[in-house]
Amino acid sequence: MPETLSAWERVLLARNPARPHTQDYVADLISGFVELHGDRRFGDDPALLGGIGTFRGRAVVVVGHRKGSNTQENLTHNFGMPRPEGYRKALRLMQHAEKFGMPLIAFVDTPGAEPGIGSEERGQAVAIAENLLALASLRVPTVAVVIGEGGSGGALAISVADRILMLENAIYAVASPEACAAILWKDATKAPEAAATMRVTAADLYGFGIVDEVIPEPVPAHEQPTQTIQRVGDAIERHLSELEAMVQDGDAGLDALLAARYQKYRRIGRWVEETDPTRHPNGPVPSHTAD
Amino acid sequence: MPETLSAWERVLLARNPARPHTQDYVADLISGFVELHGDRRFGDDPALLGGIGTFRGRAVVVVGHRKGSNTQENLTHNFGMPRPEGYRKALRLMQHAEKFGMPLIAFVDTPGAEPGIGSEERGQAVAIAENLLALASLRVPTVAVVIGEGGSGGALAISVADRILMLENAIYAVASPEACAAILWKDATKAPEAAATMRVTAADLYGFGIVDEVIPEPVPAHEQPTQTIQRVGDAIERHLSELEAMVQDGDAGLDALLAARYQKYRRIGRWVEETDPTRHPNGPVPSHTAD
Amino acid sequence: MRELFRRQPRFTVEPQGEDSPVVPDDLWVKCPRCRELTYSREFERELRVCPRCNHHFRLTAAQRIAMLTDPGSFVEWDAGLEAADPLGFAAGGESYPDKVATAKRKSGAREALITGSARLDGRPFALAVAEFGFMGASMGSVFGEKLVRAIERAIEQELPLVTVSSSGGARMQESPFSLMQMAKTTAALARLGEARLPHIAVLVDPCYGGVTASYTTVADVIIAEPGAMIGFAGPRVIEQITRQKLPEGFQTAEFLLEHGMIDLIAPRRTLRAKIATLLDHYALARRQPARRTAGAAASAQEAPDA
Amino acid sequence: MRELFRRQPRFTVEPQGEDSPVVPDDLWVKCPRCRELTYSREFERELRVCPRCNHHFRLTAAQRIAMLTDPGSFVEWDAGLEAADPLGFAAGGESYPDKVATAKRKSGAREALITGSARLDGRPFALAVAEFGFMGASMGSVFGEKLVRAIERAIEQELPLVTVSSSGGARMQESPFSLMQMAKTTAALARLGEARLPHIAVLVDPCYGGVTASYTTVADVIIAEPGAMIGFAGPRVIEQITRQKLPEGFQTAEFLLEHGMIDLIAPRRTLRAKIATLLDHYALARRQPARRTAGAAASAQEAPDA
Ligand SMILES: [Zn+2]
Ligand SMILES: [Zn+2]
Repeated sequence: MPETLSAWERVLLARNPARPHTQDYVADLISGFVELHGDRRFGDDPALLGGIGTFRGRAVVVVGHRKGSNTQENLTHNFGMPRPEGYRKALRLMQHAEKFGMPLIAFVDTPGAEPGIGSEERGQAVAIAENLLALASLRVPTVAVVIGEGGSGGALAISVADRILMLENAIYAVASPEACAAILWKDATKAPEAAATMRVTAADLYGFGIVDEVIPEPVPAHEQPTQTIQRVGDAIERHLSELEAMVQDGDAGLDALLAARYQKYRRIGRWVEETDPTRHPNGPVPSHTAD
Repeated sequence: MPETLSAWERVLLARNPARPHTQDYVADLISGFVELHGDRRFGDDPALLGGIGTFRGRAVVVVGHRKGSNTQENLTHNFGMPRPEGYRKALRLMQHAEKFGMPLIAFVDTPGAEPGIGSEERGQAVAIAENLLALASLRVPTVAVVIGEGGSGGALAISVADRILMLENAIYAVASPEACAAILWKDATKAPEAAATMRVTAADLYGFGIVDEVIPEPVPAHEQPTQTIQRVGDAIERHLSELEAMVQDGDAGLDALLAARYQKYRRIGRWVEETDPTRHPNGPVPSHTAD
Repeated sequence: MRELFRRQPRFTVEPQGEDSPVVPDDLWVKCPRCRELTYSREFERELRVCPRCNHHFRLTAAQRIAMLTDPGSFVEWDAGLEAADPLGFAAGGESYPDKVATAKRKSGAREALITGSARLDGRPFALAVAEFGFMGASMGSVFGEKLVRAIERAIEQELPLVTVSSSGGARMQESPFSLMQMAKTTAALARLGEARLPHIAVLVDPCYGGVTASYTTVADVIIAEPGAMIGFAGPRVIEQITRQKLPEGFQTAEFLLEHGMIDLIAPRRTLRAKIATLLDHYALARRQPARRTAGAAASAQEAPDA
Repeated sequence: MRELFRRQPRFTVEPQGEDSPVVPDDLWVKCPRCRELTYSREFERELRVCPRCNHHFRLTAAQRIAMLTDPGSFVEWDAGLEAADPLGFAAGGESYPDKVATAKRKSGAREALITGSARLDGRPFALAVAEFGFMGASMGSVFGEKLVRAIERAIEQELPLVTVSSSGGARMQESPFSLMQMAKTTAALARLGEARLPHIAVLVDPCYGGVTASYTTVADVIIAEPGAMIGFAGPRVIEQITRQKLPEGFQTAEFLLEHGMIDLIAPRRTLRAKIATLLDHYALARRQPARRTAGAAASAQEAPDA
């Protein structure tokens, strides 16, 4: 894949409807998959797929955003934009993973959490926040893979994990380039510029230390879906094996896993710090990250 | 209070709208009460009151069914019949109690969980069941007081506790006498007979070992509300003090508390058991309880 | 597996009650929903599901056990428990013991729940099956005690638990004892959960009241049969009280799935295989490194009374 | 307490932005909602709440701190943190550092969150207050880092945490870093919870986006000011996308209370007393016997990195 693809070209690839989606990864990588439905409170969200199955010799829980491959499917699955009940189904399955010691695999592919009247009424914000809280201390190895669009809090709500992997042409950002352009340039057609400015690509995110591995796409995923899926499977397996080795000794290992997960997020951020503001109120100061 | 009151007369006393309700107990017994609202998922149920405050020197969480004292209030509070969001608010507050080590005090006064289309759609059954599960292992002392009507699963969902107390004229039953009469006699006007047959009074429940203490009403509660409330407060304090003594040493004490709570419910039931069915297939066998 | 359904003589009891298939000459079964006739051998081969309209006929506990276990593998637990009469209950000239005697005669069962250990294509598990033909599988003391003993044995023997539930509601004749079985059974499941053993609940038509509002709906996986009616309050009660027309399909398994209350709907002919797959996943997980080795849950297990 | 509001010179900054009261001659304040004029001394005495229509004017972080702390008790933490420019962001001819410089000048604050320890009628606590006047209190790296440090100090010093939040959304200029602050701050709160220290969140107008969908809504108690607009997606976005008319009162504090999302609404003049009462309850609970002394939560606290 040429290095020269622009951020915007990658945005378009990430959104290509022919790109393999969560259900394709599940079909190829998870054996004996049993889809589990519902949040036990309000509904079953077709934009969020979840269930249990076997991944290369281990029982796992899988959650993922569910996009369609055509308009009809996308209408059924709300374009992969979960409502609160989707996040609550995911939460239930995360707790299931923890209870039974099943690693959690999350496939991230969403434009974002649904903005809507019903979603606000039923607490979209708190549904996302509760997942962030649960994922921070889930006592089981967790791996998230951004396979397409990683859109804002709606992506983050299932992707706080020990390892975050990204396909080369996937994107991850705090807002869509269109929304960013509309806010900053007052012009949504400036989305390509916004995409570049926001640094949304896998290479960017890896460079920032937010993503742990970029999974190459020698050709775009939708042109070689089977090989892409296997390559993603190999990467998940490698990371899961490392994490499983950490927790061999049970609780002490899990404590260490959680401590490492905390430090991973603890470190993220860039700022400038005056070490002693009384002495150098306006002096130049070095740029910092916590690590 | 004359021993000669019939079960039905007690049913009528338990339902007397002038009888002190949860909010009256909270007003008189809990200082600095802060009502906490909402289930964080769907709504705030006015049929279930909850919050935190201080009860005689200790911080506690209080939950209780909220009935009105007149028709207007009863319409507002749905006659004390919670919807799923009410039970989910209670669950949230139970978890709050456990997190902060605050004993849980529950006031029970409901005809039952609301039977309705919306309640079924939002999972009345699972909402109740989740509370039963949570209360079984809540790591904090719990005391429930049946102050009026203890109606079915809707009452049980907040009253699984280390100690269950009942006012002398309160009732507790698996169904209302009217419903029982309609099912068994095909005649709801036979409710008085059903009340007697179902053994719904505090004395009955105490005799069965289900209730731990009957709090006397020398005169019916609604004629001496202040004194009744103080008498209930005294009983709660006595039981809480005993339970607090059990958990003085922290986790080991809490384990013992939970073990005792389990045994308390484990024992409830009456059956006949053939010790060896192959030898005595039809022979007479003694009646058993587990204790 | 389909053949099993006829092979275990101890557990081949004809279905009873309002849903019994009408069998004109012992050779044809008439479906109460689509009115089509099915040859009785085909009907049995289809596990008593109408091949025309997919109507799932009710089964007896014995038929359920035959359907979900390897032949000869089911070992019943606590068969000797029978109802007492703690309230001295009588209504309409009939005492509770009379009612129980009638239920025993009609259903061929001794109580409304049958429990035991069994194997499913070799996989060991604990099984509890409600018998709707016995007083509408109302949850009295015996139901609760048998279920709790089964859960405690499952914990002791590290077995996964499968329950098949159906219930018309409470056992009025044991009023407060019946109510408390909701708490008792759910408390036992809390311990099963602490032991990290799975509970797979199968809800079959009809499933109402205390059973729905207690042990069944806190299961790790909830499976329903197609078309099964499942709810807290019965539809007639709701209609009477709310004076509203109930929505189309209200309280069906399909309605519950849409409202997020169950994990999946399994047509009867897929149920056994679905449970087998789930048991495999949980068995595999039990050997995985991420299994907590200790902690608060485990320490509660070791409490003085355990 | 009302007097405090004017007493701390360091934290008396005039309100900025679109909600600024119009003060015709420095003596009268005109309410943008009811259009009534209020004498400015009365306006300050009422903590900037319109005495006619109860409209709660926006406050600066400094005014919030003055309102919720004992005079002179606030000790700021990490005042020296300022935004970096990790993306080299520029849009419309203005760089991110330019934008930050403008925000600093306009708001008088150095970033969108001010943290520190303080006392409330003698009760020690940790406090974090968002400054809406600084780039709409968008949550960038500095916001996240200051909040996490405050939470870690609260754990270390066993202090309860009070946050006062307001936000217009994400800090676009730090795109992925901004997003990750949601995870970072919430993870720190998981540890505060394991230490069983309370977090009381006060949501004030307006509170949207990542701040609402992370640390604020997992608080132990969520309090909102009357009329505050609170939500995940902004109302204009929802209206544009759904092409539906928004319901009356949509996303107001009152709407959230009705929908079960917040614990209570506290008019500004009651807020301080309400927080004091809550802090007393949690402080009392901390000394009670039922407090777990050990367990999974506590052991996680003692992990190698802690
Ligand atoms: Zn048919
Ligand atoms: Zn005004």
